[in-house]
Amino acid sequence: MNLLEVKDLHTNFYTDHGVIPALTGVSFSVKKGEVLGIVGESGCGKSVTSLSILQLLGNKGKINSGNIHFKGQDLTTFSTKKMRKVRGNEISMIFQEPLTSLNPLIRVGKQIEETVLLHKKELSKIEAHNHAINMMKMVGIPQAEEKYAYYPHQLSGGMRQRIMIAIALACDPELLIADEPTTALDVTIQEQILGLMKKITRELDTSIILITHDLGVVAEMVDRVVVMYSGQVVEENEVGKFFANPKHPYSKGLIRSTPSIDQEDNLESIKGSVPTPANKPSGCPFHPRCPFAMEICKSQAPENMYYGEEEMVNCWLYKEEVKTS
Amino acid sequence: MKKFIFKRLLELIPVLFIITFVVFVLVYHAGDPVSLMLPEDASQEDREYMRESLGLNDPFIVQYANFVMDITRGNFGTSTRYDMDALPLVIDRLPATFELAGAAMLVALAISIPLGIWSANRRNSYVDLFITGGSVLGKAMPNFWLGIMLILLLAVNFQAFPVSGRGTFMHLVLPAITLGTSVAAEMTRLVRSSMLDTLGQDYIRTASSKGVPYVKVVVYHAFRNTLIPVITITTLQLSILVSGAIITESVFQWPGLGMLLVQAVNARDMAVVQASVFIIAILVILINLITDLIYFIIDPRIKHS
Amino acid sequence: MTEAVELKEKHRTTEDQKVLLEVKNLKTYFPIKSGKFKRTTRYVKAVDDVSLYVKKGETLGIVGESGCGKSTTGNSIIRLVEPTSGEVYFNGENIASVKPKDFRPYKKNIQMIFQDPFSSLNPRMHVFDIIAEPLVTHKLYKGKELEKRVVELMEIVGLDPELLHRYPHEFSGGQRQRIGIARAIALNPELIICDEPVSALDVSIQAQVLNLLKRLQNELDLTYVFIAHGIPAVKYVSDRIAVMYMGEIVEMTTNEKLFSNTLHPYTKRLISAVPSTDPTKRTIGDSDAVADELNQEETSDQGCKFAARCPFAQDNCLVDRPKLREYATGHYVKCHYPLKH
Amino acid sequence: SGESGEVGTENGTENGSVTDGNLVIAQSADITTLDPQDSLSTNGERIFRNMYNRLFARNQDMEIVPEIVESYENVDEETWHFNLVEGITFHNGEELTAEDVKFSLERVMTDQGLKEYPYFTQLAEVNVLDTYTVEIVTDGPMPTIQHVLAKSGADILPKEYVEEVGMDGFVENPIGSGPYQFVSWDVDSEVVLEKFEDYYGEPGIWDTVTVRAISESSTRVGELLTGGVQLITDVTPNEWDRVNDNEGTSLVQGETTRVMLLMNRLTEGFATSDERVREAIDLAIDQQAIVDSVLRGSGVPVRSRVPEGVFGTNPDLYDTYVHDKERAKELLAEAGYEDGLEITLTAPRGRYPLDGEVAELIAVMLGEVGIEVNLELLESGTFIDVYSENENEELIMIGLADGLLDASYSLVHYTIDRAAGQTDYNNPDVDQLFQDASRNLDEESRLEQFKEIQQVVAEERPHTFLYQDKVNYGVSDSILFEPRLDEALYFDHIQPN
Amino acid sequence: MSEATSEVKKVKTYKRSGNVKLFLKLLAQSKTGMVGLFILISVTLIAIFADFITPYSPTEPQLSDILVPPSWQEGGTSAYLLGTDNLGRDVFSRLIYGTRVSLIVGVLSVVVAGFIGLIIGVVSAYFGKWVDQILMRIVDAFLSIPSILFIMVILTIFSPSLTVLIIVIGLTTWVNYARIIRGEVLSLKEREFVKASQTIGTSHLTIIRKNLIPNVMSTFIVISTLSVATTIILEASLSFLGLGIQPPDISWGGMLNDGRDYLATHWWMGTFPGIAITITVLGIIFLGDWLRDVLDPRL
Ligand SMILES: Nc1ncnc2c1ncn2[C@@H]1O[C@H](COP(=O)(O)OP(=O)(O)OP(=O)(O)O)[C@@H](O)[C@H]1O
Ligand SMILES: Nc1ncnc2c1ncn2[C@@H]1O[C@H](COP(=O)(O)OP(=O)(O)OP(=O)(O)O)[C@@H](O)[C@H]1O
Ligand SMILES: [Mg+2]
Ligand SMILES: [Mg+2]
Repeated sequence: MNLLEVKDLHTNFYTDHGVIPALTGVSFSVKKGEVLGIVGESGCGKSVTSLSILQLLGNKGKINSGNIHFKGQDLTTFSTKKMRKVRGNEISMIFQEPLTSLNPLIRVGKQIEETVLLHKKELSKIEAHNHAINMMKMVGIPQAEEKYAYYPHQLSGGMRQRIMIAIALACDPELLIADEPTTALDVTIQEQILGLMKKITRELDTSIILITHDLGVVAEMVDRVVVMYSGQVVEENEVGKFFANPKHPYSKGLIRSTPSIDQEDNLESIKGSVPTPANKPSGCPFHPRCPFAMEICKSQAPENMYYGEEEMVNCWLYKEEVKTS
Repeated sequence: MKKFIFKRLLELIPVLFIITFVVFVLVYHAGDPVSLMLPEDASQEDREYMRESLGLNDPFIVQYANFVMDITRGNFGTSTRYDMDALPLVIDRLPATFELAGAAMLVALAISIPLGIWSANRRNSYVDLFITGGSVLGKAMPNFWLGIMLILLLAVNFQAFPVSGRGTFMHLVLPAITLGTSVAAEMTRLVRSSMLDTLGQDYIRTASSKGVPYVKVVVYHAFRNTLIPVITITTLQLSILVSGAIITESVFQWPGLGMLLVQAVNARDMAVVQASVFIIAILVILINLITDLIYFIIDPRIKHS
Repeated sequence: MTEAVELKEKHRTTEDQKVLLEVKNLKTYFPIKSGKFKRTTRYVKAVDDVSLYVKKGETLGIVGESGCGKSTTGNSIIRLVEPTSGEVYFNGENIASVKPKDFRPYKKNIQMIFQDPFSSLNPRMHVFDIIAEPLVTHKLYKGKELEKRVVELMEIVGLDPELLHRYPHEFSGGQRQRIGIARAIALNPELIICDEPVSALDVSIQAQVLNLLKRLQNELDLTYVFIAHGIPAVKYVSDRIAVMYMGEIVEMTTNEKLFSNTLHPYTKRLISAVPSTDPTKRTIGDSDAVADELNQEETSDQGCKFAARCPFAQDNCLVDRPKLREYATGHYVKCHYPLKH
Repeated sequence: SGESGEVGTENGTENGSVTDGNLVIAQSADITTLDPQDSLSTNGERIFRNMYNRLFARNQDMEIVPEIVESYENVDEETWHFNLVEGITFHNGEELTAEDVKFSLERVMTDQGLKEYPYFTQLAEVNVLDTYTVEIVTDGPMPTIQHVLAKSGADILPKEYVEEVGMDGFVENPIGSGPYQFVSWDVDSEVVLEKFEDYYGEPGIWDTVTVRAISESSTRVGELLTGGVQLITDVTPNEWDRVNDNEGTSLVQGETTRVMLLMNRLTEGFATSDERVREAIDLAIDQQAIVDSVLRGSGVPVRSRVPEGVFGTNPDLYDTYVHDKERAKELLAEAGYEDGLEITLTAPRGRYPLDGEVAELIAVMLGEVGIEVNLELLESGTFIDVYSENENEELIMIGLADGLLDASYSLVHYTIDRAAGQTDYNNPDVDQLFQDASRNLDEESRLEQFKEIQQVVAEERPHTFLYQDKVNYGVSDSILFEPRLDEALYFDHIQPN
Repeated sequence: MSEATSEVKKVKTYKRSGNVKLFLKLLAQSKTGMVGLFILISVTLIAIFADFITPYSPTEPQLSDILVPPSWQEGGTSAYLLGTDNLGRDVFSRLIYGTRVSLIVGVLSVVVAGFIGLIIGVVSAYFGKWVDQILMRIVDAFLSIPSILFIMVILTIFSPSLTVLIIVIGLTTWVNYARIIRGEVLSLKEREFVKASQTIGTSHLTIIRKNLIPNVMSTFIVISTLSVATTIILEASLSFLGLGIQPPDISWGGMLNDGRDYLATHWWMGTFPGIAITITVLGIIFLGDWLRDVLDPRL
């Protein structure tokens, strides 16, 4: 059974400048123990997707339709109180900016401990304290006892991100959502953080949604890839197949425009840039940038087309192909 | 920390020097207390004699040099109005002013912090509109107007409080409300915007993602962070507090520094004006210093840098 | 320590390419002022004895982790910050010793492209004014001609000249970076220092800008110093690459040699940390990499700065500071024990 | 300061009928010193009158009566002998003797720094004849000697005590011989006095008297209405109804020696140097209308600076005014200003009751006869600068009081020396009359001389007189209070009701 | 080339609306902003056309009509809508003329203060080092003396005419601008576009003029707007101390102060100017707050 199943999620933001449809039909699922990668460029809705799952959209954002089934239960029907029990406990999250994501005025150890105390009610204060220190050790922070009393600004970026991971994993969540956990870090640190995540989640059998715009990270880390563009999922596939044979023109473009060390030939770029939700093109949102755009793309949005168990593409090019397969 | 305080105190010297100069230039040109000391009928000779005996006929530089020298000895000159040393006169008034300012600050904090937080958390609701509107109103209302109204209504009509003077707790209520309101008005807006700012921070999202209940997010995670900018701006509110105190004290006949100053200015009692301005300036600076020390306490980022 | 490094290659390979820029023993220290009353207690050695050269028409890439001094190097060359010591020869002239106010003419020949397309354009100026600024400052064009030149520049970088009178916020990140590039090439400079010109851009846009830079280099005969922390991008555009670590250049050589014949352990570490885009060649999480960020803090004043993190460090690495030396032709390295292949 | 702290609800509903032997008075400004010889203010006088004794005093009708003088003798034109009442003690228990009188008078005669000094310059010598007899020798005949000796400058200070603690020490903790002794003074706030049990005469009727300073007029009234104080001074006309309509308080109006007037510049070059213009100005102003409207009757139109009750007054010029707009216009035309005239009127604002408003009215009234007025309304301090530096132009409005209650005090303004630079009034006859009067010990002829001066002045108009100011007290029904012309307060004349 | 143009087209359709239109659109979205602008425009119009609106001379006393209550109250007449004051002058007419002076004082003294503060703030931050040190010590000194104190002392030297008041308020309140502008410029100066100008060789003056000042303008406008409100209140407070605009000039503060002795007995004298001040200040603050939102450079 899938641990998490997101179906046709629509999320809007109601701002002073009008309604912003940030997500327009997002569906995917995460299996137990699996690492799911969500890729896409800035503004395509990756973060909103993750925040929607935890319902942390603030008072302006709202899930308009769709369901989020977690272990069979629909999170969108949960009360605030019930949702609080899920957050940090069963589903937890790591954010991109480790500096700003930690409260600057609270000792890092305390911030870990807070989660523990919240969700593991059976633990005493001292036990929670020890648990926090253990978590710090587990994420590879040396002299954890001493560092417990540090404030975030006293730690380096990598260390802070480790603290974030410790907070996220403190209550053995079943699902960890990591929203660009390494974008702000140097490659060498990134390597360690990703390695750490891989190791720990493997040990704990935690599923991960890894959000990134770095295809390299995807290739390194994930089992399955979901590609988002302009608030929707345009392709979903197993990671090997995805890199070997990307279907959607956007996916192809992404891969070809990503420089890599093994790069021999010239980079190809996708023309234009990502549209904002407020001025999303008609039909397929990618059509103005698509080298294969057809007439139909301009007027009619394609449906999700499944050509395998969990292989999906959202593109008119594959209409025939999918039908015949 | 000690070093820090020392440095700040050192920094005071040029500032105080500038202050003495500015104050002195003003006072030097402020004209002559003599005619205010003598009745309308006094003859020119009487005036001239008085002027000479007060040393008002010396050239500017001599007067300034004397002034600075005297100040370093803690001597601000003699009040022409009271014929007493100016400094003790000013210092005697400090307790009353501190009492009023402190009470007003408490009133202001008691009003502004809860209201500011409340309206930030109900952004764009009617509550927010009401509180914001109220704070603007509080700001727009001249201080003396409110004071007189409070006297008319609560002291004269309902006789719930004494009209004026200082003494019991009841005496303090109306002046503190009057002065506190104007400060609270501004501070409510500040707390609100600072709170809004804080609530938009990533770590608030982190706290929520951990499952922390909203109230605790606000109280435990957001509040202290909200305070930091509020403290800065609160010290900038000092000048509102001081000018408010000047007016409020006059309305309520509160025997504090503000009233002394108004009377001194009216009587051209420049020694007292100088001493008051100087003492107020030092107090303002000291309070700023204390604020910085508060940062040390509540903001670890400063402590470790 | 400041002993001059002889960049011998320059003398050997000048047949067709002359050296446009040569930096010798450049040091830029920032005083750390503590408290408010400012006494300088320590220095951040942002650039600590850097020597490099760039030949006309080539691209020198500078890579390194965040904070290693890449930007400061670039800024020191163009005198945005005043270098503490060292020489910078541009076309054979030492421009580091020119008085700040006499430096202006050189600014025509060296330009800069900045990282953040959002903050590098004055939000209160039209595109026209932004691109025209260098031309007006150096009084090169006026009136109609100025407009013609600006339009021309916009076309060169692929912007619709119709957008002349728009404000920066009306553009996307990629377009803004094009505006920045147009401004940089306006004076026909010989050298452009690109400080992470694509780091802030979306992947799909990055490629656009990288390709544009490459095209302009060909068309306008430009020389680039290309600063970036993303190794793939540097590799894509550079002819030669310098690797920086904590204010120093630890390795410098041609593009292929750096990857095929890596000499410095740090370079190796850096390259291996780059995730590959091939899911079949996963490396992350397989090895227990040293906790870099810990040891990084424990650098002493003595010895090799990388020693604490270096898996191959020997005893003397902790004591003797290595010098940059030419290990093989045109391949410079700052290591006592370069990797064997 | 506890007494004043009573909350209105306990005390105020009955409007202070329970005074418990404690009297609270509020005046509009505080005293500035406790040294009676260094103060010329009415506010100070209200305290000193009760703390100290003088050789002479004025009774309720402003007649000069001996205070601590048993008997006195005018030995010759320049020599006076005074026998003191025996058994007077200072608040510290020491006896008041001729030595103290000599000490006090010599101090004020010789110390130029004292504000009262100018009044005592004509005293030449003070000699102690015996413990209770003092001789005063004046410099030439001095008709005003008793007036002077009834001023606060003549308050008797304890010689020994002052010498012991010094003047600074004395001012901090002053000691007199009056019916009330000093308890405390909070600057700008209040002075507290208490009954002096060993007073030589009738003991005081109040246990304590607190004199508060409340500058804000509505606050002062508020205190009265709520019973916080029993007597307030300087009630502005707009507050009268509040005071009168309130149950338990009422308004009491008293006269003052202060006359509001316009000083004319007779200096060459100013339009007001023309007598016809000055007359036109006087005729243009409707003094009665001013008094009736803005002042709501709180004043008396006069044509002299010496009001009734002051020695030397000319009754013909009291409670009278001239007003004739047509004649004023004619005069202006005669003077050559048929096309209008522009003059500057300098006036204070906030120095005297409703001064600004009165000035505005005058400007309008002058405007009606064709004199365009540049009204220069100045804050008190600035105003007095302009006044004392003689920087004003044609007209300056000012209120002048009589500290001596003797016309010589006021009429000196019309002497040539005194007028120089100010009004530049120059009438040798007036000058001579004044000089004669100031050496004249014969009251009757002296009075005539004063009357004559005033008559001339009323016609030649170096000053254009407006009205004699009145002072308005708010009085609680719990006390009986009668105002005095000199605005002083004798606490013992304020009776519990 | 082609790829770029398509990118461009989209941008074009996206933010086509010009600045003015956008401004109006944003204004329409904010109720308080609208209200604020409306109030401010009305008040300004009243100030400009005072001569045409007032039924009576605002300064001429009318002794026969002293302290007439407002028209709807017992004893009031329709001739005097808001009643008359203690000299029989029409409160309504005075209120309208008072608008003029209050606005002039508010606006012009802010102009003076803003000008000084802007220059000092920019120069101090841009040149840094000793220039900054000196200027900031001066700012500290001024900051530690509350401006009302300053003004009180200065006004004992110069009697408070309109011009004097404007200059004095301006000279004592500039610090606030200097401080805020300096902070803004300090961060602005680290922005890359300033560095870009420096690499081009642009002169300091041009950098200040083109890069710094335009970018602090929005902050500047916001503080200025709010300062107008503060100044109007300040003038009222000064009037209370007898240091405001002097008659025969009419300001709301002056009227309010004249009316304060009459609050208990003839409420209309002081209440209407009080209301006028409150409404105007309210409007200005609304507008200022809205400008703060709109002019935020992040937009
Ligand atoms: N609080 C919000 N209010 C209004 N719009 C929002 C808000 N949060 C997100 N959006 C909009 O939703 C869209 C998707 O944003 P999202 O943050 O999910 O992008 P992302 O894919 O995570 O991009 P990035 O890589 O930059 O993090 C964006 O265009 C953004 O404008
Ligand atoms: N103006 C300055 N004052 C003080 N220290 C500075 C200054 N500029 C840079 N530094 C310090 O110098 C070091 C090198 O900075 P620099 O910006 O050159 O690094 P970088 O390699 O460009 O990093 P990044 O990849 O983050 O841009 C850093 O430690 C930085 O903190
Ligand atoms: Mg995101
Ligand atoms: Mg950099």
